[in-house]
Amino acid sequence: MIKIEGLSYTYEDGTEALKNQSFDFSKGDIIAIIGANGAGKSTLFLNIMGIIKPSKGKIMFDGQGLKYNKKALREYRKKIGIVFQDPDKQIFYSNVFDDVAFALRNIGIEESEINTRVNRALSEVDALEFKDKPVHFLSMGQKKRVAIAGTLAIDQDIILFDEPTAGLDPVMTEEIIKILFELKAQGKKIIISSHNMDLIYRVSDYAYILCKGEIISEGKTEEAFLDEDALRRSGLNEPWLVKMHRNLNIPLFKKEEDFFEFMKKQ
Amino acid sequence: MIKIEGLSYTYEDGTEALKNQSFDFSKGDIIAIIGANGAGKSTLFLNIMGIIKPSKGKIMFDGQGLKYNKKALREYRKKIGIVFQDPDKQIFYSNVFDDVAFALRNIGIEESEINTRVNRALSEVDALEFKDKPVHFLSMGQKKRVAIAGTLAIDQDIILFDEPTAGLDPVMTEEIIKILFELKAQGKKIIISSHNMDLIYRVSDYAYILCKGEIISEGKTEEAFLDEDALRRSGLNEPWLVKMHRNLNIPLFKKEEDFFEFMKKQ
Amino acid sequence: MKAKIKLFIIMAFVFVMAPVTVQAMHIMEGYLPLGWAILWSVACIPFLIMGLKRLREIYGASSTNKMLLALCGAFVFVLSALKIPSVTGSCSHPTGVGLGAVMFGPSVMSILGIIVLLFQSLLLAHGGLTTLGANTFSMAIVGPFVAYGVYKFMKKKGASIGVCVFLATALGDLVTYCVTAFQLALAYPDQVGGFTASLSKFLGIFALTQVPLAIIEGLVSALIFTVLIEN
Amino acid sequence: MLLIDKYAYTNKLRKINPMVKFSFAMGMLIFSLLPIPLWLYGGVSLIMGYLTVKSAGIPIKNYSKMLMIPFTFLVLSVISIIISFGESGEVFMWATKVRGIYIGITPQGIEMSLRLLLRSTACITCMYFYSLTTPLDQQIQVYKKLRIPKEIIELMVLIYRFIFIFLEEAKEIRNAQEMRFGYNTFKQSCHSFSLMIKVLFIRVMQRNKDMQISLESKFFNGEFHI
Repeated sequence: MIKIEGLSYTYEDGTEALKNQSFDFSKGDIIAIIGANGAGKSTLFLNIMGIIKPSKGKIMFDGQGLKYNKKALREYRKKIGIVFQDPDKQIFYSNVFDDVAFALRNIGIEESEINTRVNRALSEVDALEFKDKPVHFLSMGQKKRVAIAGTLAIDQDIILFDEPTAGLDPVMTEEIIKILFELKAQGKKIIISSHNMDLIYRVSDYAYILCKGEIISEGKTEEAFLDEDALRRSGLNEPWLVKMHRNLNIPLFKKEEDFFEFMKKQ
Repeated sequence: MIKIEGLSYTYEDGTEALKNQSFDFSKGDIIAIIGANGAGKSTLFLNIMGIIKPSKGKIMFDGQGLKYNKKALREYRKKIGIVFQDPDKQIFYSNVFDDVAFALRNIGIEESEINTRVNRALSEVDALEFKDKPVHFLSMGQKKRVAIAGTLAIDQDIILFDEPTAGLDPVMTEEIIKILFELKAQGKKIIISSHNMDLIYRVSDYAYILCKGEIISEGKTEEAFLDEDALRRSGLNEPWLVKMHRNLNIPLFKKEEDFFEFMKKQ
Repeated sequence: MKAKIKLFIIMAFVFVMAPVTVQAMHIMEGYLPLGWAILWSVACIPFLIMGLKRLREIYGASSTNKMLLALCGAFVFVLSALKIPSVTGSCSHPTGVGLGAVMFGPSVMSILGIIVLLFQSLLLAHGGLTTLGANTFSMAIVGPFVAYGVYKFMKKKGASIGVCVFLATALGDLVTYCVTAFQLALAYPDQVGGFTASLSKFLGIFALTQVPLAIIEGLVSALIFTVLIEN
Repeated sequence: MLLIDKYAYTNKLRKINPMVKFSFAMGMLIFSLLPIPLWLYGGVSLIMGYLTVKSAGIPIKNYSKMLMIPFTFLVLSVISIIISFGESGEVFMWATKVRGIYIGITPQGIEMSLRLLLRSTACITCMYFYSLTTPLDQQIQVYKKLRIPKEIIELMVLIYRFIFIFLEEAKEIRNAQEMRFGYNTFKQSCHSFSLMIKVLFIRVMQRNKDMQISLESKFFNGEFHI
């Protein structure tokens, strides 16, 4: 399991992106990292992935501090993966299959095994129907799914999602949510960042609210989102279910359906 | 005023992006064009701007069909402008002032007048504080504001906004909404596309719902969003205020505040 | 389809004419005495004038080419700022100075090259202001010309595209190194053995450090090319 | 992203007239290229270093790191200058004979190397003073005054704007590849590097298409005003 202890990160030019912050990712299955642009979310993700090295503090994985030699990082990244925001920057081939197989071929997995794994990953993101189309004919939402498949094929235990629904229309957003819940059901841990508060509120079970490099609130998602002050300070807004709770004096619901059921009974 | 009559547009590869559709933009002050990715929104915007020429149909401006010679287009575009989604694709100078002044210099306005106009545009989008920073130091939200200022400086009557809040965090989204309402108050007409249904519902007063190149529903925003079937077919979702109305049997409100006021009285 | 072919052609020439360099190939600031600094700058002038003339013709044809040319220039700069893989673990940087030559005619590349080299010295501290002339001459004029010539020649001989690209880029590199060594030897003849001894020393050092890199560069370029053809 | 650029916009001397900074730096640069006594090189380096660190406020740690950048070249070329070849052994302070040729070190070679080392250091401090205190915006004003052809300045302004976009994109593409084990072996590294350049180039072309549209909506008439 992954934990972060006293992480500070200062960029070369002196910008302090994270200031002595600790995270414990065993606290939930889908963990949200939220905050305005520039709050330190991306820096945190890059640190977790070992792409940049903390100025101070440690990334702890299964009780051990992350080592930054090539081999150790490689083994580490077999267990923890990331899906970046822009699919166009993480799809390298014009052929869907080759792209999803990229990581597997790099770590020397056999072609027959690759075939199985790629097809499984593609079916998990519901991408089998367009797997023979060249990538530049795919829509944004389809590309996003290919990019996710490219990570899923590695079969890591923990997956980071950076703004997985940015630029997607409502239907595609729903599809991504479905994928997230399926991954959770498979026992994978997910760490997610997003500006869409309704989405974050719905999918995550634990949340960290970042503001200018510091965690200003954390807790079970329902609790974290009740911290009105933290949300305001960090430039976020309330999910509408939280608004209902706060303004109408009704219980806080996590799911839309529960809310409507409750209201109809009244 | 601007109207579109029987617009069809077919791309070189045979894709029919718009199929004989008519729009009347005199029907509202802030007009929403919504639909899933690939519904034809961008194609419509490019047609309105005269950047591509309809395969069939006409763009009518002040009762006259748009002419596609250079001079006519130039005059036309002094009255109608566009802010594209990605600010990095419409900012050409690393100096904020020069970039906002770009269009003005192109139409040969005098330097003293340019100075006034640029400063006014920058103050309208609240960008004066960072006008001395180079563009590559700016955050996404700041770049977005520079891009908007670059269009506002031209002082057109009609402005198209393509996904103005994509990739922005909640605070920046609020700032953009403020700008939209201010423009409306100045008497400008706004045509806007977005995937954020709550946003569209809040700001627009008339809406066209597009699906695969056809308008499948249109009307005053409140009415258009009641067309459940159209929303579903076009891959959109309901704003939460509409959900309340539909599920809880209460009146439909346009503004959050009115809704809460009503509910508190109950 | 037409667009794709165009893209392909552009790419082809980008890498064929992209001589490659390590940071060490830029002559550093202050290394050349005043006389030589001036001489090499003057030597560039005719090429720059030719380039400028050609640039004006291109802009005359269509002003939208300005944007494309600038984007290509930035692309070239970014290539030069990237570290390419190398066996020794040391880093080397490719310099795609020749970009745009075929799109716009080979002479334009001297203009694009000198801008990229100026930015390299001011933003990356690769090279220098007083050595800008010498560096432009070797990297933005001689290197690309040789690579271009080799490519055309090999193509005529019917060599496979991979071989053409490999030879063109690798040789373009080597000639650039040779010119740099020549420039250095002229400025600093050996205390005992004179110009020839000095030239052999500089060539010797470049042979040790740069020949393997030239070969790697050639291979990478050829690879990029094949990747493109597959598309 | 580019540290030198960052300091150029944030240093304490940025408000000073760029022409003054340019003339001063160029003057010192040319002075350093003249055959002056060795100690003067030290003087120039100290003055420029002092101005850069104390007056402009560039952190000394990063400044020293930057000074190291050109040193690969310096070391390589000093080695080649300090070692001489000759057929007679008399001029050498120290020499070894290989197949009838003397390879060794001469006093002149040492003096020459020392001069080069000091001169280059002096010149580099001059160049850094200019590039660390003068943002590109201001540099453009200088180049305009120097009557550099308009076409070239236009290209500079545009290229400068795009550099940062592509640097960021290249970094992101590379990170994504790294996360999928693209740089394990030398062969894979070469392959991934080629792929990255391909992806980047496709994005360059797409950007060109999109920006042309944007230019059209801004009345572009063939000229970028500078």
